[in-house]
Amino acid sequence: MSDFAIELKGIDKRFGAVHANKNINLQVAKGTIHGIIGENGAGKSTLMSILYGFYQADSGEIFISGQKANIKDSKAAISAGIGMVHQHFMLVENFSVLENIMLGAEESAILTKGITKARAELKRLEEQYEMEVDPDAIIEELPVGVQQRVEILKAIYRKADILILDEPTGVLTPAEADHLFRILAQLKEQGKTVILITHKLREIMAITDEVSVMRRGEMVATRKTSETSVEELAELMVGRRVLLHVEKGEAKPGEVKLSVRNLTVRDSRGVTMVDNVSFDVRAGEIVGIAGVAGNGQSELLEAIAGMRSATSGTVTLSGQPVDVTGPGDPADMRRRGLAHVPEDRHHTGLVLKFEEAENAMLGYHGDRKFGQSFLLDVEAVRKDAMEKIEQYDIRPPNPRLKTANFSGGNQQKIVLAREMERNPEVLIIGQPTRGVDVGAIEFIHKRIIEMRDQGKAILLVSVELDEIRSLADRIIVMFAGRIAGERNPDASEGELGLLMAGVEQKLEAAE
Amino acid sequence: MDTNTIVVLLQSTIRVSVPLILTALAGLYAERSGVVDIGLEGKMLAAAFAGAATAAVTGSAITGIGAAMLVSVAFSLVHGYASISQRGDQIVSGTAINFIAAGATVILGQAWFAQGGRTPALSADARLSTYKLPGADAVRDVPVLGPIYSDLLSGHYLLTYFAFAMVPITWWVLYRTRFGLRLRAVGENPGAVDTAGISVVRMRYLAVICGGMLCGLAGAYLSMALANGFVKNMSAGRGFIALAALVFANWKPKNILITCLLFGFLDALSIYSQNADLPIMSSIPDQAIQALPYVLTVILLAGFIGKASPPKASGVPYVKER
Amino acid sequence: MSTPFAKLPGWVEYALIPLVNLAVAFLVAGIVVVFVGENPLEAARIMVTGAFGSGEGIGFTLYYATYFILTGLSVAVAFHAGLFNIGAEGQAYVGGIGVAAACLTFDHTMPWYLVFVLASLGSMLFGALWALIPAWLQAYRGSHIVITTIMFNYIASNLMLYMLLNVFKPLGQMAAQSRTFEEGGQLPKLGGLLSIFGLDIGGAPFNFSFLVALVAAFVVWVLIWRTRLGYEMRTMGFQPHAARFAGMKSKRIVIIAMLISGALAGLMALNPIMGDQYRIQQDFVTGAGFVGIAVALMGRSHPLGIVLAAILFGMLYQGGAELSFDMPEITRDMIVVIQGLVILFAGALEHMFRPAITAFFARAGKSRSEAAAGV
Amino acid sequence: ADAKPAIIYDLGGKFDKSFNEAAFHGAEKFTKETGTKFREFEISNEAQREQALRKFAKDGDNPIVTAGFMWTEAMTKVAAEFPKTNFVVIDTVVKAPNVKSILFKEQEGSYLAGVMAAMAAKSGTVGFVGGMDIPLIHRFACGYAGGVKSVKADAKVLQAYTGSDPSAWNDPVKGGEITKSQISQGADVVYHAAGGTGVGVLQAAADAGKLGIGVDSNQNGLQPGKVLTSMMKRVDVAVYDSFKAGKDGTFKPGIDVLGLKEKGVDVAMDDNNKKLVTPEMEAAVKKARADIESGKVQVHDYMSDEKCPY
Ligand SMILES: Nc1ncnc2c1ncn2[C@@H]1O[C@H](COP(=O)(O)OP(=O)(O)OP(=O)(O)O)[C@@H](O)[C@H]1O
Ligand SMILES: Nc1ncnc2c1ncn2[C@@H]1O[C@H](COP(=O)(O)OP(=O)(O)OP(=O)(O)O)[C@@H](O)[C@H]1O
Ligand SMILES: [Mg+2]
Ligand SMILES: [Mg+2]
Repeated sequence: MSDFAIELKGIDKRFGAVHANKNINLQVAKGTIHGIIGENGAGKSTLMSILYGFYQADSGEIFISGQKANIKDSKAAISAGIGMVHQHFMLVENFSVLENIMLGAEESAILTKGITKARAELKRLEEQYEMEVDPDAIIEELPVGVQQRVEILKAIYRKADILILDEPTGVLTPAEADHLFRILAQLKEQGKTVILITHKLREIMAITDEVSVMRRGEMVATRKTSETSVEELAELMVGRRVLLHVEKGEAKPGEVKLSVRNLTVRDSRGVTMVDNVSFDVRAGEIVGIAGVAGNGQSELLEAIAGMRSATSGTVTLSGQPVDVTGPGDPADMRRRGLAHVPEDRHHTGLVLKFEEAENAMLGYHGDRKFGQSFLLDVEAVRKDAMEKIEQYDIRPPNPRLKTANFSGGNQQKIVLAREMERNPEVLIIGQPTRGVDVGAIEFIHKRIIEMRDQGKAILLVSVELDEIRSLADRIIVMFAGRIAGERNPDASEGELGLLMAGVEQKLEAAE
Repeated sequence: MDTNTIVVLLQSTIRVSVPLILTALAGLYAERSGVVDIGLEGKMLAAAFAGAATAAVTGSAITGIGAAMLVSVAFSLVHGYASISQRGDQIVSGTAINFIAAGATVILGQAWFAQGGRTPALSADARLSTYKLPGADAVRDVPVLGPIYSDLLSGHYLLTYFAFAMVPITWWVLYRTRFGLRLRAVGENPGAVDTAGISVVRMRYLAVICGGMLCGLAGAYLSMALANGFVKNMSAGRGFIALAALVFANWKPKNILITCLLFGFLDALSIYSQNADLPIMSSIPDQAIQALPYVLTVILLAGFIGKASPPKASGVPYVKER
Repeated sequence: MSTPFAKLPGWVEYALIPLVNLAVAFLVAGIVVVFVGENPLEAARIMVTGAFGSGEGIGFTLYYATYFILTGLSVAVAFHAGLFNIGAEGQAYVGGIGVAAACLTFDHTMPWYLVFVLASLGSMLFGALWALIPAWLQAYRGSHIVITTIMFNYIASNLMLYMLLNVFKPLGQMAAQSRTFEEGGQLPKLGGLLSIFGLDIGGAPFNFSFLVALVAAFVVWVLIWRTRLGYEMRTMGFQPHAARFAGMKSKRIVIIAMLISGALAGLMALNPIMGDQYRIQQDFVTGAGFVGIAVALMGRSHPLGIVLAAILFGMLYQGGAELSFDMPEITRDMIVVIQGLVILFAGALEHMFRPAITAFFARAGKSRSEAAAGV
Repeated sequence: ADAKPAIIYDLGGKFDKSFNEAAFHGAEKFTKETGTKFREFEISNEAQREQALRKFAKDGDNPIVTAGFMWTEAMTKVAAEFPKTNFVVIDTVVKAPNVKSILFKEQEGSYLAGVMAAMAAKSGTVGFVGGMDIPLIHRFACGYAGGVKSVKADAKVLQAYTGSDPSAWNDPVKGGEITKSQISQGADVVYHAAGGTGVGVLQAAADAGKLGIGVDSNQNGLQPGKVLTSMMKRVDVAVYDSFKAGKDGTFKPGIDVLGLKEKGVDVAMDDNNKKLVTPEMEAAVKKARADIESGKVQVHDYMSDEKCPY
């Protein structure tokens, strides 16, 4: 028997012209947590997907527990004891939790028997790992954090000995992430092997035994976690030193630019998502909204941006009242000087099939500079896009390239460039750096601070507590649609975490 | 309208809704797996031809049904190959099948039987026969329930009973079996199915084959039960109506039954009212009466059902590596 | 490994691959031709010369192409906005009312070019109207447009039969059609255009509406890629949520896109009614609305592609007719089969040969670069 | 002379179970008897009418026969372009020195069918199934109604049409449903003028133990013993005669109106329906025929005023 749960030898994979994995060798010791880090597009997901049988390597060998394995599809991987939680969840959204868990592991041709068994087994697993989920809940109605739990349960349910998690904490709150890490530790105790892909070096330091670094399709190094440092890893990842702290001066808040009063938003099912929320954002300050994903932040941003109608409440923009209870008009909000960086660039902020230049004017396509009549001046559009590309160092610098062909970080820069360069009075930003690599994060953070210093009012929503703490001048914590509290950025992580978990609120209510 | 009229209308409703039910269910299997099928019309037509041609030659209804299903499945496999294996456009593939079936049935029919694309009239053995429910004659005179049992429920083709039985069976397959679970999943998120260790391609092929078989039965029913032989283009748009019924039913088996019966009833009603010289009806142009089912469908679409929510992945080829 | 992501030279992508696909379609059709006992090569020759070998042939080919350009554009415009308009057939049919009304009213008092303007506007108006209800239902009631447009096709055929019998048909006439228009209701033939190339149009009904179709193609190109409206339509088509984000009024766009789509389909009525028959007849659309779907898809919803695909289908219609003149065994049903095969191989199975062709070019590219390195 | 006869079918196609098919049979018979081959073409859209006529005329085919009332304009135009070619047009009138027009009095044959239907129908109700709701088909329906009412003034004639698009001529299933519906409303005999749809009409009538009446050609054999008669419209004879005249050089332009007297229309009597035709029925038909031929009874032509007085 080998000491290695997994050994990859000479894995090579091309996607057409893209060489995603170049002759990769990797050894993962049994019963350890092995981290994999790398910039966007380094090939981490591809490598793991090959291990999981989702993609086929062009060449190379896979050994599992010392045995050469022929993993021709995910079925083979599952029976070899591998489970994977994908970066983009592989769940059937209109299925119940139970159905998702059972899919592919149904036991028999008729479901009835399997359902009873799965329900019992699920309950056992939930108790063992303290992962509560309602087995009959429909996936699309669950917050992402819970969806991820389902993914993990799915893998464990299939008796995975080796669990791969691809950027699992991107969608989690610190508390949820902690919980996840406790589960991982527990799995490790049971002798299972975990491979963890993440962009967050602190997580690597906190939980892994070993860490491998990928860069541009190559495996550049593997280190024992105890023998390396955040700085070394960061350098290995990008090949240069990066700033992990945002330099910023004192905020000089001016007049109130955005004022929200008693805002209440219900979703299509009638569930109250934002509950009587009031706050102000002043010129020259960044107000951060922290909170576990799904506590109403998204709905709050959308209501302010005019994309969703509020049930009641008022919003005042630069002193002018806005009708937020009507059908909503994002175009009108833009005209009034509000810019919006939406949380989800793939579905909302960008049209992936458009050329870059076309996305660079999305929402502002009515501007006179893009054409005087109903006709668009394509030259002007491209020229404008090119200017933004240069300012934001968007790569590759080609305004005619399909947006889908830019990496996630560059796509995000396209959105930011568009919204920031309009020089808005008020900027609302959702998840500015989700899934973006370290280099790009640094750039984006700098730009946000610059905007503040130019006297813009900025409302920032992020599930990254670190990000909020380093950028915001004031932090509002949301829980269950309400404002759970407001703190200064120097509040401790623990204190904010309690607020995000709704603990404070319960205490207050008890008083 | 007296009971008799109502029974007559409902009988007609049952007869004409059978091919719609079978075809809409065929579409259900395919679309629930993520494969849009606008080739239903062509498959039904090809099956009607194959069934009648085989039955005419062999004199056996069972062989005819077998041939109808075989041909329809063959077309399904072409559609599957184009849209599953080759990831082609599913609408285009379906359109192609409709064209090919419309042309090929006539050419082959002419080549084999030299009756202008028609098949010879089927003998009694080669046709599907009707089946009387036990005791149908005995209870006919019982008021109300008697006619309902012996005239409405009894005396249909076995295929009719089968079509109606297929609705709960399909429901059961879809929601109570492993195959159904996977089928629904693959139409919603093929990635989830793939990573669960199930072959997306295999599931989709199975689904289109199921659809092909049902469509084959629908075709056989047209040419071997309702008519006694094949006439060119005899499907006469029923595949499209079935498709409408499928959407109208929001891809749900129970709704398909209701929708197809409704469409069938409107059809029966329009026929009935043309004949019956009802005082108001006679002043309405025939064309308005003919258009009634379609108009009503539109009105229903407008008023009662909200957004149709098709399977999320339907129409989208599963591509892992672009 | 799949390689379609690799870049191929433009001429391979846009010329070679479609041609290979077409060739295979004809190859399979050839097998069917052998099956009925004719020589496929001879059949192919007759077909191509029938369609392009004479002025008259070209005239007919382009006459049919006119139908398909307009219905193809109609389908494509809706498609860009994310709408599948299966109703071009019915919209074109109802569009005929506009043409007929203009011609019947003014044909003896106005010259053709004035009547033409009214007829065009009329056809677009009626086509658009017929698209309006499904559009409105989609936008405001969420009714699935594929289904409503299918229904509207059936309703249109009933409506039109009623109109033909009770409004347009002169008393005592057998056929369900209007009277023949006077000179003012007749578009000029484009024989002159072909005679520039020394071709004689003969009796082909190739007429002014072909130019209308070409202009429409250009206008659609401008609309889709050079106007704000087109930009908004494409945003809607690709990502409705992004359109909402960008402040676009989706209901308005659905309605406008469908109105334009219906208007283009309606405009098609010019070709048979004012360009050829000089009267409105039953079922003059003859399936062009459905062929338009195939044309739009084959033409990648791009006007240029649509024009080319429409000419291809025009060739099938005209060449096919010539074929059945000369080879009686090859009936019009055979032509339907051949069309089906073309749609299948050039449309649905378009990717079938791509990997092989890509691999070929990859290998060729490599050996060339190796050869270069060797030097 | 070397006759090169040609025939062009209408949109319904050569095998439409109606006049096109009858025309084809006439041409076939001609070839069988004379050994002279003929050319043929099925148009698939309006633009092909002129195209086909011109093509055949240019190729020297003579005479050229077309079937269907839609040929008027194309024939008028092309006949003028080819004055040396002889044309025959069936079911419509084109006045030109080289065109012969052949019309049928479908109402007269239908009248006889109506007489028989009324006598066979014990219930006093009969049915009529038309393909598309167009004037020509009403001519059949109206003559039929006239015949029925002449026997039983209070008889009920149910009328229905299949549809409005071309599939109306090829929908035996719907034909069958209409027939069943009429039978359920009391019809004992159902007459169809619906092309391929009629196959379903005759079958549904037979299945229900009732009687059908065929149209255009002799359809008595489709459901032997269950088809009361067929209203024959001798398009086949017209085509045969035209081809023959072309071959013999006896072509004469002008208008032929073929009614009962000219044997252009008739009701079919053969072994298949022998048992169904009672002596009284036979006598009634004979009398009606005599009355019509003598002009004593004028069967109303729906096309004359688009009204049916019966
Ligand atoms: N399905 C695919 N088809 C084609 N190319 C792909 C595909 N998936 C990934 N690639 C290519 O492979 C490269 C590696 O992608 P991969 O997703 O493995 O990166 P990653 O390291 O996981 O990045 P991230 O941190 O953003 O998740 C990408 O840059 C891309 O070019
Ligand atoms: N399926 C694919 N096919 C082709 N190219 C792809 C594919 N997926 C990604 N790419 C390419 O990979 C590069 C990076 O993509 P990738 O998905 O790894 O970005 P990312 O940073 O992980 O984005 P995100 O954070 O949004 O997941 C892009 O240049 C893109 O062209
Ligand atoms: Mg990624
Ligand atoms: Mg990744």
